[in-house]
This record gives sequence, C-alpha cells and structure tokens, in this order.
Amino acid sequence: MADIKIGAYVCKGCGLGERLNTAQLMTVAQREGKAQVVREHEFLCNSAGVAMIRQDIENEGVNHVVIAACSRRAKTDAFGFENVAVSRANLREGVIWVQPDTEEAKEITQEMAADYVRMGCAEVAKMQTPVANPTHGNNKRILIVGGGISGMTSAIEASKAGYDVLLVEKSGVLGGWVGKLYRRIPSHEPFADPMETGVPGLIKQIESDKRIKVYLNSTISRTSGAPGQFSVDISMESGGTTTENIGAVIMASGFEPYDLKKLPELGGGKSPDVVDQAGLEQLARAANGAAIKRPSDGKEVKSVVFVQCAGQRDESGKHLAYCSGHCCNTSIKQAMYFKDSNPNVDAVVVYTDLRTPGNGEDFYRSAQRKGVIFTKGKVSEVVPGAALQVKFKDLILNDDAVANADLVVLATGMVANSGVDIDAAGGAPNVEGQAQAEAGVGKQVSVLNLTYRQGKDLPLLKNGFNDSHFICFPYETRRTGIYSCGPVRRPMDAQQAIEDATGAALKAIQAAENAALGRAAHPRSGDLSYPTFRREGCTQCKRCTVECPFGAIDEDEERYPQFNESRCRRCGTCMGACPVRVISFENYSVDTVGYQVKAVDVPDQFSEKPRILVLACENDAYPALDMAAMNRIQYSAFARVVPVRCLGSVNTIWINDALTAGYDGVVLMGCQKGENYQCHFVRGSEMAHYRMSKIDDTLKGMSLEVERVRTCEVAITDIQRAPKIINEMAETIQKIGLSPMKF
Amino acid sequence: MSELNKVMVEKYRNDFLKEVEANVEEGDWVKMCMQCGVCSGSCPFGPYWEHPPQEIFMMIRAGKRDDVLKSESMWMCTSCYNCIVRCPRELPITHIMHGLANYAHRLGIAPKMNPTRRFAKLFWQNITKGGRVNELKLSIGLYFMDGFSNGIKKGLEMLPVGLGMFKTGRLNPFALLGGGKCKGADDIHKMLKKAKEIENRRKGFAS
Amino acid sequence: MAGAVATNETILVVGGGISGMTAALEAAECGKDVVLVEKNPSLGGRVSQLYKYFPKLCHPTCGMEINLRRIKANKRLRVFTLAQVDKVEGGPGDYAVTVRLRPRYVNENCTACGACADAVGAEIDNPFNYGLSKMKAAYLPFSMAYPQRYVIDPSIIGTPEAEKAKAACKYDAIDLGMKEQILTLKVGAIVWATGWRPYDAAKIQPYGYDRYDNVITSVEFERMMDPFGPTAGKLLRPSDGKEAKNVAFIQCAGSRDRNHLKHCSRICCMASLKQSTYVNEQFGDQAQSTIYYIDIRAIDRLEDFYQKVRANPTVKFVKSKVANITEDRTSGDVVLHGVDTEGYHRYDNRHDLCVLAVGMEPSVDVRSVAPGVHADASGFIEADVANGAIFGAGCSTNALDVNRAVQSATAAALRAIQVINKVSGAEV
Amino acid sequence: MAKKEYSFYPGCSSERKASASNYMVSVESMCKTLDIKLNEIPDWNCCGASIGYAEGGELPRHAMNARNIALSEKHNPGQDIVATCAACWLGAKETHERLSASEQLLADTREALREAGLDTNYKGEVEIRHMVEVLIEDFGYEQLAKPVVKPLEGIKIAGYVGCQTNRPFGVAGESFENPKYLDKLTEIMGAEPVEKYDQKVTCCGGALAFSEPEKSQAQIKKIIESAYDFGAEMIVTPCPVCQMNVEVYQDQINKKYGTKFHIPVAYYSQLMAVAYGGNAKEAGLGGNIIRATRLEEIAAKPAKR
Repeated sequence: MADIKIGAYVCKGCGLGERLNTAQLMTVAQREGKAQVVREHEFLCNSAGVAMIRQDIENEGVNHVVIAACSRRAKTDAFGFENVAVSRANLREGVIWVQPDTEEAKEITQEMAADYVRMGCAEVAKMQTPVANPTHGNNKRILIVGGGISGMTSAIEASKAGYDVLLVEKSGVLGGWVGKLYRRIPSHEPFADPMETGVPGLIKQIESDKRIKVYLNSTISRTSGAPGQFSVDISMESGGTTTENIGAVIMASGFEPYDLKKLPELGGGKSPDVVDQAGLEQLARAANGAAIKRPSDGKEVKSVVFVQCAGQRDESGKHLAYCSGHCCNTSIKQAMYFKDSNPNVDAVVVYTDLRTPGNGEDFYRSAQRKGVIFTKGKVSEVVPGAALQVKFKDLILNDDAVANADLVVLATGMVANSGVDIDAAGGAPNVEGQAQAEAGVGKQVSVLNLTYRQGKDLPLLKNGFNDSHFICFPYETRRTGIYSCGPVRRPMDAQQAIEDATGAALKAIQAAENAALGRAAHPRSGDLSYPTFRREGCTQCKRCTVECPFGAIDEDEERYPQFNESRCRRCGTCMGACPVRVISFENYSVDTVGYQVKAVDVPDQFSEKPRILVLACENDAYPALDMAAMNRIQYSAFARVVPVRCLGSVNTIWINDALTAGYDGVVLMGCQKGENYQCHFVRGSEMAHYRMSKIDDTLKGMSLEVERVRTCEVAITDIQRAPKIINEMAETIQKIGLSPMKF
Repeated sequence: MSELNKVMVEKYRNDFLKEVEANVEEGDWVKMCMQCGVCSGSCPFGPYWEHPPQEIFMMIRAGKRDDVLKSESMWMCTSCYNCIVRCPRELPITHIMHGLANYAHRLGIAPKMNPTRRFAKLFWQNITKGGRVNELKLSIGLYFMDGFSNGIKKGLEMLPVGLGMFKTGRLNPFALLGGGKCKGADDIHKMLKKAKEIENRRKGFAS
Repeated sequence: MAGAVATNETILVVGGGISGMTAALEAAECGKDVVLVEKNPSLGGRVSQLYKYFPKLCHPTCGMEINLRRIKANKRLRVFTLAQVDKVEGGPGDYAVTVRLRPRYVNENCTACGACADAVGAEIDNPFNYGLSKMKAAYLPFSMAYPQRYVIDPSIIGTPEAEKAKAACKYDAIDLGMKEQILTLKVGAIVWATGWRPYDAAKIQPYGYDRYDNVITSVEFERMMDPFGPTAGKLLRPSDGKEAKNVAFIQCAGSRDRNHLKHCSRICCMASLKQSTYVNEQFGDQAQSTIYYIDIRAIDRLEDFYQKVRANPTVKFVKSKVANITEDRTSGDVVLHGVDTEGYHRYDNRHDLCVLAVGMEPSVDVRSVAPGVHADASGFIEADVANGAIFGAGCSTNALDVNRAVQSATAAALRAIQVINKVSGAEV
Repeated sequence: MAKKEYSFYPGCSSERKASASNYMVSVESMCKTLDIKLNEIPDWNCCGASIGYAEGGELPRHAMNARNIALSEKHNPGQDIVATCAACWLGAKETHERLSASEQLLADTREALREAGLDTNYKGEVEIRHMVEVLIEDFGYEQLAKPVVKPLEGIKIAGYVGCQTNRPFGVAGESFENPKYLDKLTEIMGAEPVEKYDQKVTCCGGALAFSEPEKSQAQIKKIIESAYDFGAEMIVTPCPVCQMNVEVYQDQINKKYGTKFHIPVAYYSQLMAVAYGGNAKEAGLGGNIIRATRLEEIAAKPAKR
C-alpha cells in the first residue's frame, strides 16, 4: 500500500486540556512520533472533531491515525475510520483519571501522556490495514455427522435457511435413540402425558428435501481443510468411499446408554427383567399401548420399580460422576406407560433428588395424579428372581425397605460419542508435541478423523463431553467451523437437543459465511487480519503448530508450518510462541508492540523514575484498568500499559527488549487458565504462564532479580486489584532498586 | 367394629394407599405429596406429633397401616389450617388428618384412651342430641369421663373458670335441665341417621 | 427515521440481555440487518447484575465485554436503548412494530466524563442494586454500561437539578428538551428476548420478606458481592450492618408451588450452591451456610459443582421446605422453623441472614403487545405455528440458565434468518 | 347509609347465657348503629365445629350445615348468610364449597336432608360470609369510621385474628400470615393498634382446649406474652373460641408458669359498640371476665360531637 502518512490528533476534552500540556504532546508526536499531520481539538469525538480527521484522510492523504484521547474502548463509533490504520493513545482512562490532579504530580503525569503518544505513533507506524485472506474457500454446504434427533434437526433447520446439507449416519436408519422411543417427554402444555416422537415425520421431511443429501451406513474416514473449504471422505459399510467438499461441520454423534452390565449389584445383566430405559422403550413399543410384558416369561407386568441415578452421580469413581438430566422425566414418562394402560399396575420411582426442572414439574404432578409412587431412597441391591427384590433405604422413613417387582428399570444415563481423547497423553502443554498427535488412539473410535496436527477429534472437556465455553458461548469449540450439539456436548433430553441443534446449525452457517469473506470467527468476528510467516526465518521448531489453541496450524510436506487462515481465531498465540519471531499479523505483530515498548522514554537510573511495562489482555485486564479509571482508582505513574489480543500472543522478546531497554519491571495480566478457564482463546493465557515460568533463567542471565517480572491472572472485575498489582510492582522496585540496565 | 377392620384388611391386602383413597375423606390427595415437609413444620402442635402429616403420607405409601391408624398423631390436629394454606401441592391436609382419625375411629383401632377422640365422641353426642351445643352438660360430661372422683377433681380445677363464666352470664346453670335444643331435633336425628347410612354404603362400611 | 432504520429483511430483537444480545449478534454475524431494542438505558440485562456465574465462578461482565466488542464492531447491528415495544402488527416477512423511545436527555456528545453527576445533588433509588442503594439522578447505569452515555432521570426534569446538570456539561451533551418518540419499524422477523424477573418475594408471606430486614432475595445477595454495589462487596445484613457469616438459603421460594409459580425455576439450586461459595470467599471456615431444599436440581455436568459444595464442611443441607420465619426481636436474627424430612427432625434454626432463592417469571407477557402469540400458563412463550415469525429466546420461553438461554437465543436467530432468507429469496 | 339485611347464623356459643353471649350483645348494638338487619335462621343447628369430624364423619357433618343453609334459603331467600362465629362460618362455607364441587356429595346430602323435609330447599346459591367480611366489603373502613363518637384514644390493642377466621378462607385481600384488618378496625375506632404483634394468627389450640389443656395453654401463653411484649393493654379478636380460650385460662396459666397475665380480651364488635357511643351494657362489657376497664371508662364518658 501507499507510503505511510501519520496524522496525530490530540483531544483537549474531558479535562485533558486542563491537566496536560497538549502543545508539548503535539511536539512529541511530530518530532518523535514522525507524525506529518498533528492537530489538537477541544472536543475530538464530536462531529466537528471527527470531520477534521476525515478531511485530513481525504485531502491530506493521512492513512495512519493516532487518536490521543480516551481509551480504545470508548467512542468507538466516532473514531471508526474505514481503511485507515488507527491507534489510540489512552490519555484519559490511561493517564489523567488514574493520576492525582496536583502540582507535584503534573510532571510525571505529563511524561506518562507523552509516552502514550510516542507509543501510539510507534504502533501505528508498524500497522497495516488488513485485507481479507485470499486463500479462503466459499463452500457453504453443511456436513452433519449423526442422524439422530439432533442431526436431523440441524439438517432440516439449515436447509430451511437455504443451505445445502450432507447428513451422514453410521447406522442404516435415521432417528437415533429418539427414533427408538415409544413416546417422548411432552414439550407443550399441559405437560401431562407422553407425546409422539415425531421422528417418522422428520425422516419423511428429510427424504423429500432436495437440499439434504443423506448417507446411511456411513462414517467419516477423513476430514481435512478449513471452514469454507473442508474436504471429507465418507466411507460406506459397503466399502465405497466418496469425497465431498463442504463449508462447515456439525458433530451430532450423540450418546450410548451406560452399560447396565456394569451394575451387577442392581441386577444389570443378572436378570432379563432388569432393563435400562432404552430396554423399557423396546418393551413399550412392542406392547404399543397394551399391557407391557416382561422379557423373561412374557408375563404382564403388574409391578415395576424405577431406579434413578443407576451408575450416575457416582462418588466411588467406578461409574458416571454426572447426572444425565433427562432420566427423571424419562422414568416419569415410562411409569405413565404402565399407568395409562392399566391404573392398577404398581409403579414406583426410587430417587434421591427428583430433577424435573421447568415445566417438568407439571409432568411430575401429572404422574402422581396417575398414581405413580415416588420414594426418596437409595437402592443398594436388586435381587434377581421371579419376583425381583429391590432393596433400598427409605430416606424419609429412615428404614430399610424392600419392594417386589415384576420388572426393574435402571436409569443408567448417557455416555457421549465424542470420539477419541486427543489430550489423553497428558494435560500440561507439550512443547515437543509429538505425544499429543499420537494420543489419538483412545478408547473410542474417531468420529471426524481430522487430519489436523493436533488430533483426530474435538478436544474434550470433562466426563468425555466435547469442550465448549459452556456458559457465555456454549457453541465455541476449539476447532473453527466445527460445532457439536446434542448429548455429545452435554447430557440432554430430546427437546433440548432440538434447540441445541438449531443453534448449532446457525453457527455452522455463520462459520461458512464468514470464511467465504475471509473473516475471523468468534470472538474476533469480522477481523480480516490473519497470521503470515517468513518461511526463510522459520526453524521448524513446531511450537506454533503445537500451541495454537485451535489446531489451525498443520505442517506441510517439508515440515514447515501450514497456516489454515480460516481455522485461525486471530489470538496470536502462534506469534507469542515463535522463538524466531517470523509470525505476524498486518495490524498486530512483534513490531507493533515491540516498537511501543522501545518508544517509551526511559530515564536514567538516577532519575528515580522507574518504568513498568504492563502487558494487559484486552478482553479482561485492560477493561478492568479502564473501569478502575472510571472509578478514579489511581496507580503508579511509572506504568506503561500495552493491551494485547491475548496473553498467549506475548512474545518473550518484548520482555527481553523491555529489560534491556532499562525497564525496571514487567507485569503480564491474563485471564484465568485451567479447567475453569476464562481465557477467550481457551489456552492462550495458559501458554503464556507456561512460557513465563521459564523467564527466570533469562533474568538470571541478565543478573536481574526474578521479582521484576510478574505474570498474573486478572479478571475483568478486578477493578481494585489490577491497579494494586501495578502498585505492588512499583513497591517491589522501590525495595530492590532501579534496573542497572539503563544507559 | 373390629370386624369392619378385618373386612378392610382383607379387601385391600397390602395396598394401604388404595384403602385410604377409597375410605378416607380427601384420601385421594395423599399421592400428591412431594415430601417437602412444610405441613409438618407448620403445625402448632407439631412437636407432639409422633408422625407429622408429611411422614404419615409417606407411611401410607409405604403400607404402614397399623402404624398410621393406631397413631395418636392425627388426633393432635387443632384444625388451624396452617398446613393447608402453605402446602405447595394444595393438599387438604387438615381434612385428610380428620379423615384418617375418623376412619381409625370407625374401624375401632384408634387409641382407646386418646382424650380428643373421647371428647369428640362426647361433643357429637351432645350436639346431635338437641341439635345445638349444651356447653354445661358438655363440660360436666367431659370431667366425669374418667369416672366420678376424677370428675370432681377436674371440676374443681375448672371451678374458677366456670364461676367466672357464670358470673358474667356466659354459663347457664339451668342448661342442665335442657337447652341447646332445636325444634326440629327429631328431623335432625333422622337426617343424621340417613347420612350415616349413605356414607356406610358408599364406603363399604355397611356390614 | 424509522424507514431508514429497518426493512422487511431486518430482524428485530426485543430485549438487550444476554439472550437478546446473543440473538442479535449471531444474526448480524451471519450478515443480516438487526435492530436491537432494550427498555433500559443500557444493555446487559440481569446477568450484568450478577457477581459470578455457576459453575465456573467466572464473571458475567467478562463475556459481556466480548459481546459489547462484537456489537461495536458490527455495522449491521443497531441498538436502541430506553426503547419499548408497544404494538406488533402484520405477519411473517412483514411486521409493523411500534416502538416507544423514552428520552435520555443526553445525546451522543456525551463523553461519560461524569461532570453532570458531580453537579447534581438529587438522588434516586438505584435499580441496578434493586433499590438497596441510592445514586445521583444523573448517572451512568454501571461501569460497563453500553452505550457509555449518562442518563438524566425524568424525576429531575423541570427542576433546578436538571439545569445544574446541563450547566456542568461542557459538550452540550445534555438536551433537557428531549421528547418521547414513537418509531414504527418495518421488520421481517422478531426475536422476543425480554427475559425474566424475580418473583415478588413479599408474596411468600410465611417468610416475611416484607416484615424482616434480614430476609433478602438471591438477586439482592448477588449485588452485595459487587465491590461497587450497595455494601461495597461485603456480606453485611441489612438490619444492623453486621457481617452475615451464618446464612440460610431457602430453595423454591415461589417455585414448585401452586400458590405461587407452578414451575421449577431451574437455576435456583445452582444459584444457592454458588452463593454458598461467596460466604466462604468472605469468611473462610468462619462461614456457615445452610441450604434448605426439596430436591437439589444440579442437572447434567453441574452435578460436579454440587458435589464440590457438598464436600465443603461449612455448608449444611436440610431436606425441608421451611415452614415459616420469625425474627428474634433483640438480635435481629432470623429463626427458621420447620422439619427436616429425612428422618423427621424438627428445627428452629437461627441465622444472621436468610436468602430466598426466588423463582423466575417472564418479565413481559408477550401477549400484551402481540396477542396472537402462544404462551403457557406462566406466560412463557411456547413454540407454535400461531406465533408466525415471532420467536421466543432465552428466559421469555422458559426458566433457563445462561448456557441454555444462549442456546435458545442462537436457535431463535436461525429461525428469524429462515424467514428473512425466504423474504429475500436468498439461494445459497 | 342504606339499610342492609342478612340472614343470620349466630351459632351455639352466641346463645343467651352461652359462652359468647356478650359477643352477641355487642354485635347487636354495632348493627343497630350501622343499620344492619340480621334475620336469624329459624331453628338453626350446630355446625358440628371442627371437632365434629371424629365421631360424625363427613356426610353427617355436611348434612348439619346443609340444613342451616337450606333453612336460610327457605326462610330468608336471596339473603347472604352471615355468621359471627369462626367455626360456624367455616363449617357452613366448607359444606357449601364441597357440595358445589361434588355432584355425588350434593345428591347424598339432599337425600339426607329429605329426612328433614328440606331436600328441595338446599340450592347453595347464597354466599356464606363472616360478619367481618360484611363490615369490610359492604361498608368499608371509611363508612365504619363515620359513626365513631367516642374514639378509643390511647388504648394500645393487639389484634389477635386466630385461625379459622383467617384460614383456609380468610378475608379477601388479607394475608394468611399477617392479616391487617383488625389493626385497621382498631385504628379507625381511634385506638392504637400494635402492628408488630407477631402472634396474630397463632392457633390457640381451640378445638383441643378441653382434651389437651396443657398443650393449648402453652399456645395461649405465647399469644398473651407477645401482646404484653409489644405493650398492648388489651387483645381484640373476631372469634368466640379465641376470646374464651385466651381470656378464661389466664389464671391457670399464671399458676402453671408463674406469669402475671391479666389482660382483657374483647371482640372487635365491643370496640365498635363503645366507639359508636354505646354504654358498657350495650357493648356487652359485663361479659368480660377480665374487665376491659379502659373501654368501660370511655363507655362511661359522654360522646364527642
């Protein structure tokens, strides 16, 4: 693009004019910041101020703009200029709101402001306005793996929105477990009776939908590529394999019931008359509204006991630790099968906590009205025999009881078909990385068979379910353009699976649409920048390919990293990982930050004016500091805060540069890592902490105290704590003295 | 009466819940309890209940027939209706307790010496005799429930109260000779006889 | 103005809480034109008033920052605050929606410098803190409020106070002449995400929320933990400001109750389990929490969290619906009366503070503005063909946790897109 | 004020020289002032009270109440039935409700009523109301305040509502846990209600006062204690059973617990009778075993006009 022409604009509003010497700041921008156009304005964000900038862009050819005013989080509408590189020197939240308005403070406050202007100019000088990644594909067909209620719903909903769908089901029929049900838990008022599954209707709908192509008896033997340009091999039982091109993937591979044979003490596998919920559905379908007969001798069931949480909510570690959520409603529904065909059948549900959230409460009441008996108790044993004996502790009457039954139903819960556990090798980030890739061979068969360097399937979270940030952004997986839904993501009933599948369809469509425009997906949606690397400089150390939280980077046949831009989430973790610093984005690179660090004016060691570099995650730590400023919470005037996309993008060279340049301390602020991670790029913060755990050697090498560098987890709510951390560093420096590295 | 008890045991075998649903006032609500215990906690006489209502409901479902019907608990009900207005499942608990007590009483297995049972009997005889309460006879009857000497003792205890009532014109000594009588007393007798007859028929008590 | 704002290929999202923001963003990031209307002065809804989310114990504002960034970055999404839907007419692909815009008395010139608030003396109840604290009548709803623009409360309009505010603003951002506006938006589909409101605890008479200072609601308890909230982040009980170390949590306060809400509100068990960790956060092993429950409904993977709390020796569980609460006149302590039904144990337990885990009910009955829409007895929107292209999202459809609300909102966004794509005849 | 007419069910305790005869006296003068005409149901019978269940059972109990309703509908057609006694009101209202809810029960009851020649008379079309409801709903506090000529200045009164006037039916718009109507009535009569009184709706053990005296007296103790704690000089109640229990056992309680209870327990109607200018006799104050001296003083004073 054309030569860089920097325009620097200093605002005098919000007290900046009173508190700061803006003329001096303009000189700084001009002399040191090399800004060709420099202006100040009484009130930069109002229409006149903005118009002034626009004029310079149009008439003066300004293409790089420095806004020396408020935080980059404020006034985004006013300062959003198209096709122009913009940097923000945060003089309001970053300086005057966190410094006392006193004569003594005037000098260092001004120095602080001047540094931010220098930094703004330095940053913008290294920035380019990004243009969309040219290698993107624009295939918008949606692949759905799994033909159960979730997969079928995703297929129909995506098609309704006008998108072509490929539906792959490993069995010979669509419908999955819900298709095997006699009836479903009701989803409408009065929530009183079981309702039709509706599956036959859905199958018809799919068969007659020209946008939906169905593969039965088929599995995915290979998935490669990226959003907008996936290529998958579909292997049929018959032996044949076809290759299809698609834009995005929905993994709806569902669940298997927990094997009741693992529960012999509850009669699992010991008696044909002890069945799981799926087994009971079979019997109910066979009876089809008439009296249900038991497997052993075909005798009409006169008494049935439902054992809740069978092998679930288990604390021994032998069975499932979680609750499958739907089983209480399901047992209620199944008890109704009996009561509806013959009110004189004794149906007892033995539970510890009856879990019927929402309108399930109506369903529960309805069952009681129908005469189903609910007993709070813990079942210890089911004794096989012509009349099964269910031994349990009645927790209300606090005594041991026995219930005789013709049939016993164990509510055994759901086990996710989530493919192989690609992290099975071990939790801690593995820089050599080999292990992770091979770890693929796990207990289960792969569902997607991804050719990704980081493994064949989606990473798992807990209990074998797919990883997702399961509160704010439940759909976000660590494989861009691949979304999971239904019980593979979280145990759920059919109604929830339908909602979930509909949402997943949207995410898949969205991923394809964004990929086609070469734009990033969540959370930097719409970001056009993408990482590039200097092949000549690369040492093939593979750190980037291993550390990318999203498995976006593979290796080409020459063992060089192969960036799949459309899989990239633009967090910059690869950039932070690269020891030879060959990875960068147009508008965010080792230089855009590195030159900011260097631009800061570091006074000599006799000045008693230390410098503290604060690298703050822009998602949590930086906003926390902003809000501290809004609440006028002050922190050390020696701090220079640089927002980063993610702490994972922090390259240790920045710390080295800072220390050699004579900074006295460095503070890194990132999001919470670990199991309950809050890092918006999942592993970024974790990676940064891991790397920084090794920084001590560097420091010792420079014969500097290790206390000079601190890495910490900061939440967006740490409005008081974040400034405190900065001040603590200032105090530490007071104690150990200024850095000797100044010159 | 205990004949009737045998009949019922035979008829319902181990299904006490069905027996209750069929024979106890509002009994078909028992199955709707979700064991939250708000009734048990709300009863002013709660601490005196061996088995509070919610537990009784569970015992009924668990088939503990004798433990329930022979219990003193239901007789502790003061008819304050606290449980009813607080029950999240809208069970008419007060009435169920009354119903259970009445049922046990009719089966002749309610605790013989339970004072409330005996007072209730006395009270009903008192009001049905003439159609209205005869307070004096009622209280005197009450005192002599456990024999003459006891009666005198109780009577003396209560004398101040009685005297106070008498002085303030709220107790009528002549009531001993009558009073509390409706003109239609005979109709009432016939009516009640009929009512009982119908109820027995309905609940299979007629033996 | 209205015409320019929307066409029948526009999606209207009603409600700017987590569900509305999600629906609006997901649709806009699929390339659709979206208008988001919120009745309050800023986005965020109920979640912005929470201290932490279960089960991760992370902070709602963390995800909100991301969503706000997405909104700022997205040109296809327009936001109206202080906007309320009065009427919905028409049908799928062609709705006319009447929107009432209440005056903010502050225009886009506002830099959120705060000079007006400093100038104004008048104070009003702070709705963000459920009225537990006061705030200036010229205010920024909360630190992360978007739009980041102050509000002048109508109560001071026409008074010298308002003039003070105006005088204090250097950027003539304050326009006391602002009038209420009525917009008619032409839209193709509507996502209804008006969320929930806490059940009125005063109606649960046995618990004396209206009589005893130290009986509060779970939503109020959340506000206490906010360092900038009514108690500056300390768990202090209202009656005397004493530290509330011994806290009772009453489940199903209004829920699962034919006298109140017949449904189970799903989130309350987890909310109380979460809030028990707050008590530990402040008082360590000095803390004493007691959770009175009927059934603990920590479904699916949330069970882990329940087990963690169960293992905490400072948290007790009592299977009992508390019968009633009385107040100890001298100490101000609350005394909970009831029966532990696991084996019949009668209790009269004394606590510093009692938190009612209040249930959820829909904050708006959609039928009041769109009569055709199908809702259940509690007023939650039920999916139904009769609803046309009006799609419920989040807690307007059911009592949902955030995870499920976001799913529901994402699903609703697709349903709206399906209608829009039909209108535009878009073939992919 | 328009003259109002009701069919009246006084109940056993309100009979001449019965335990609540003084209630009756005060009600009569109150009604006189308010120009309410009460037409007593001819030959009414006992409601069976709540204790009636044990021996009587379900249907006989309903028959007893149905007879009263039938008699009323026969002799006072179209008139709401008004009761002053909680138990009477509850009994009749309950029967009325159940019979309208169950065809079966209605038929059975009619069959029984036939024996008394009243089967065709039971229609169940009238409202069964408590005197308090009539005052609040048909007159309203404003109207009730008008006739006050001797405001009960300076008397601190605890409003004890009790159980059956309050539950399960209660007075429309009032809470089961904290009804306020007695306080409001007290206030408009010029006295000072003890609003924080926290035993308003505690059960006095009424039905079991005879059979379980020590248990019910423990209840009564709570009720009186709290009244004292909040500085009340008098307790007011709408229920004959409550009035009797709370008043007459105070000496026995004092003996048992060493307390010094001596607090008058009056009926709302007595407060009103006095405030409306009635003398001690008209207000039935002679019937209070523990003399309501403050009321007597005011009753003795000349009316303010």
